[in-house]
Amino acid sequence: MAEIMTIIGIWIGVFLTFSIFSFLYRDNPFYRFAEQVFVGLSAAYGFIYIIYNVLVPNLFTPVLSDFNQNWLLIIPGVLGVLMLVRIYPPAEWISRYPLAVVIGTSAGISLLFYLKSDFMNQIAATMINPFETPNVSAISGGLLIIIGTICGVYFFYFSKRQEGVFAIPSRIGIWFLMVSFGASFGYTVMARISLLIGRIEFLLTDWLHIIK
Amino acid sequence: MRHILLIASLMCLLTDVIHAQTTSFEVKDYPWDDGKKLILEWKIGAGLDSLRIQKADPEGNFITIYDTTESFGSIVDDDVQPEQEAEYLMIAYNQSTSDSVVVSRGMTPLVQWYNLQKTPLLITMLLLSGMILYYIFASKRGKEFFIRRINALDSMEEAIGRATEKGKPILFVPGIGDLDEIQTIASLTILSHLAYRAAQYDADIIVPVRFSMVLTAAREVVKEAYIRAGRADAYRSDRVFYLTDDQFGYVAGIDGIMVREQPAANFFLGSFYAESLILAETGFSTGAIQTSGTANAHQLPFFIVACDWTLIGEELFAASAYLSRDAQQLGSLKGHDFGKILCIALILVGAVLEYSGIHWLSNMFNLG
Amino acid sequence: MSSVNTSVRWERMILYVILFLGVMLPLIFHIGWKTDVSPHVQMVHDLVENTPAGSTVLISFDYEPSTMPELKPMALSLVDHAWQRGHKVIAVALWPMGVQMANDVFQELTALPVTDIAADQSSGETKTSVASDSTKVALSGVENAPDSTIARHTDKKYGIDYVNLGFKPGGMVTIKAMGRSIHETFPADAFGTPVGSLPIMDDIVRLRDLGYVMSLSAGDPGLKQWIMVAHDNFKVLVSGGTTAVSAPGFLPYINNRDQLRGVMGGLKGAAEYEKLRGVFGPASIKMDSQSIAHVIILIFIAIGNIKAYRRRKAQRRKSEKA
Amino acid sequence: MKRTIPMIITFIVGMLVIISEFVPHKPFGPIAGTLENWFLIIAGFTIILGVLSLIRMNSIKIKSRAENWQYFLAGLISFGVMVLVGVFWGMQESSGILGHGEKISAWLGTPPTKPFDYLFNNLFIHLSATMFSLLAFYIASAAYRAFIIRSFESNLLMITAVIIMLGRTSLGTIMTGWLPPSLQFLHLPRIADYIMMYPNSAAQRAIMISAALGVIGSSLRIILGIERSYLGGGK
Repeated sequence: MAEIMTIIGIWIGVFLTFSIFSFLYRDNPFYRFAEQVFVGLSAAYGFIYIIYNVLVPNLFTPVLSDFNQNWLLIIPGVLGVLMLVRIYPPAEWISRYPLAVVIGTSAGISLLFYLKSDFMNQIAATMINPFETPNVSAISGGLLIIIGTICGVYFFYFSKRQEGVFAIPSRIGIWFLMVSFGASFGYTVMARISLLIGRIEFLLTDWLHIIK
Repeated sequence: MRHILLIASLMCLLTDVIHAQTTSFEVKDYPWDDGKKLILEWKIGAGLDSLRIQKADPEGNFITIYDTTESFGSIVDDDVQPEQEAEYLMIAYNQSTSDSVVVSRGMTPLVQWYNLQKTPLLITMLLLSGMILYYIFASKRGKEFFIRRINALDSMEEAIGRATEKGKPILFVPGIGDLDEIQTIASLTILSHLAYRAAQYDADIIVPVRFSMVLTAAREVVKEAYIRAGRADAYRSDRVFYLTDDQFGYVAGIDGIMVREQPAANFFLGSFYAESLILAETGFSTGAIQTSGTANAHQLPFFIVACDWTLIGEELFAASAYLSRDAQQLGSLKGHDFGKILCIALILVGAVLEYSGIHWLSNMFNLG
Repeated sequence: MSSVNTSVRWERMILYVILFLGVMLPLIFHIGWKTDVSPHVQMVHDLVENTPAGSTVLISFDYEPSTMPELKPMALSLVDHAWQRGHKVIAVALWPMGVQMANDVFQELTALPVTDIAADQSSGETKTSVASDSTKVALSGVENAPDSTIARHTDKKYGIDYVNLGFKPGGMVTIKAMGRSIHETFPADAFGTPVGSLPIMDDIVRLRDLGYVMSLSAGDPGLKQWIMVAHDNFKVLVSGGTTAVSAPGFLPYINNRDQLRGVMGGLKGAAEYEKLRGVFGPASIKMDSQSIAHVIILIFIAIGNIKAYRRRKAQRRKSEKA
Repeated sequence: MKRTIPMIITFIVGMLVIISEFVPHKPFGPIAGTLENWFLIIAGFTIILGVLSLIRMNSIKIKSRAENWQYFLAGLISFGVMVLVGVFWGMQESSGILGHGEKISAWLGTPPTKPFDYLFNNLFIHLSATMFSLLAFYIASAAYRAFIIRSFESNLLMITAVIIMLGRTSLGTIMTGWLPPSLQFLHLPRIADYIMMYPNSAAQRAIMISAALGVIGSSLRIILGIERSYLGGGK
């Protein structure tokens, strides 16, 4: 029986694969079916996953097994339940309390982390001496990094009309951005093709057994 | 045999006494830290040439953490637990004669009220926050700040207008980040503005979300916008709905909405990843006016290629100030601009200092 | 902008079909083009190569089935290389499905079915493992299968040489907690065995005790969070692999602060790593399809430009006549 | 009460997180960690809201026999089945309320596969991977449509993309591999690496730095209660 179920599983997989691919042609009943099944399954997956992997180990198990050590966890538990009172519209506003805790935490953490990692560390990483090495490409590269970063940051300067002389660094900044976007695009082509390779591999290997 | 051992140990003891007079080992608390560091200082006495420092692991076994032949010096052990005693053994010995002195020391690292090492971070934070607050209050007092044109934002109103004319809905996707992502919150702020306009024009706005917490916040935002526009009656909570936590399940669902409901204007604003191009291409094929924006740099090319308008990086955060012309937000934006000038100045000064062989500035900013 | 009309749609369909065939055919008929190794992949390789034997290292499986084609070859190479160098491997996941991704890789390298990894645990606890002994025997016989190009490590024992600690949500928050204590963050492994009973975890208290951290990352949370917390806060060497799409975004982190010690980007990165190790593995095979697909896209860009040029010319002529 | 207290909570919580960064002493030091853990638990509960919203949306469509209602029924059934098998027999190594379901697992595959994992492996994975792989086609059609020689800026984007596409596969090696050592800098993979390493890094860094300022400003406004649209209206 197990082998049959495995084979059935592969055929279901193939059917769903082609159903999704059919969207490339146009919207059609197969895609609609696959789409709704996908939404349903993934919502269920997330739900079950959170229960088994977040709520049980992080809340229920510690509180039930050792209450004295973990009684503080009652607070987020209560806040979590308060989140659910939204189901009853007149009490909707109560959910703002847990929301406030969540957003306050996020804001504090984000402020510090972005300040450290994306602001200070990136500035420090740009404080370089391009002439450290005799290598021409490294020197030109180092200069490009400094010029590109400065002009790029200047492009995002909002409170000044970027005209005349002030438009020049902004313009150079755009050039750098465009080169970077082109680079990301070109680079991404690779990744996207590999995804397709993965799908075709499934069809050729598991379904048709053409390749090993 | 026993006699030999006895004599040997007596000799050891004797040499110990001699060397110990000059050999020293001290463990000190690292000042102004979070209790995760201790300073170990040593001095090797005459007749000894090597030193080994051992530290007790949780089971009490001593493990060598440092070996040297320097006669004096100090190291920082940054591998200790706050307020838990750390025990050390210093073994000073002579490589050729095997004479040795063993000193044992213990110390409990103290947790102070201020972490001195984080001072550069604190200064930068206070400076930036201070300037942002200064401009916010200046703006509140009536000082006006200029803000340059952001084309993508000017076109938003037009897009809503078009949707209203055609009698088709507006699709707003607040990204795939949860509420702990500031981009998501920035997106919801823009949603507040768009929903207000949609309510005024009586256009239908659809907001599918990926996370339940975003659902909660998005409903608050849209509802409040409708109330503000005096159209509380027109608010429909089922137009702001949850699809699924799964990235591609969410995308499949939105694709379905785009081809079936045929929204005339699509807004993809927030934190986006691989799905950016799926959304933008599908939206393009339905002929909608598309406005996108994200601070995730590597997704920007796809939005730029496939959408009509794109908010690049910080423009997403500037959007709410730009749209609302709210004095406080404009002030805040001016504060960010101060940060940019600061950044440019620092990079220039830093690069010049590096060129001159002075490294303290870049070291100060290096928190990594 | 109007709805895409029929002729444009047919054009697209032709492009899609050609692309599909262009990717499929090289998978069946290998070509064997060669690859250059980029310095960033070399850095990753050197990190593994130069970490002393006996170190314990962490690999974070921050991806899911959708990005498997790109990231799994990297995972195979990394674990294989680490084991070959005598490292012990701890797997964690910041993505829910990363747990299965890790099991998948261990299973393939040890030639053990996934459920037997649990049964194989040295802890000896009674577990309701659903594996049967017969499958274990049957599958462990396939070691050194002739078609495989990556070594089989049938000697590696769960709990001693490797462990799968499973998934914890929270991303940055979780990593931060691991910086304080891995044991507290992951009280049990993915199979519910208390972490304290696994020998591999004996010397490992927190991130600082690891030789390096690798993240195989398909987005957030992933490599970026590992850099921000594990490196920036806890000074652990961080490296890893990402989908080709996010790789450029990580280059700024490869700087003189050593925030990131090299990165493998996509299939190419994986193929380069295989080349460095002298292995003709899954990534190298797929690189040919990749190259053909690129040629197809480039040809289409050229056709698109020729068409646009003709159209413009025609318009100009029209306006001249008018 | 409805809005002021949440704002005060946000302020206090945000400030505590920031203070705990600089003040390692108790009680501040561990506060950030505690709050971070709380976030997970609150978010965990909230998923119920999402699930209810999904069920409600689909039920409305089915009840009112809206267009395409059959598909929403299929979605609802998929959801229900997956949740039920997950609750009954658990997933992977977690046991459900009926235990591990050894029999049904052995029936479904070798090695034994739980019903939840069976659905995951045979339906979910394929749906997810195929949806993602659509990007291969979309990226090709987007390039075909948009990479047209136009303005200087758009040409920059296109040329860089083409160079990288060539340089990042075996093609670049083949096309320029024959170059003599003196012209090695024109080797396509090298040019690609150079672009990735320098101009690309610079631009990415610029975006990161300025976006970080945006995040810092927004966070600050949120903590200080200036930015509060997420809290909705009311006093």
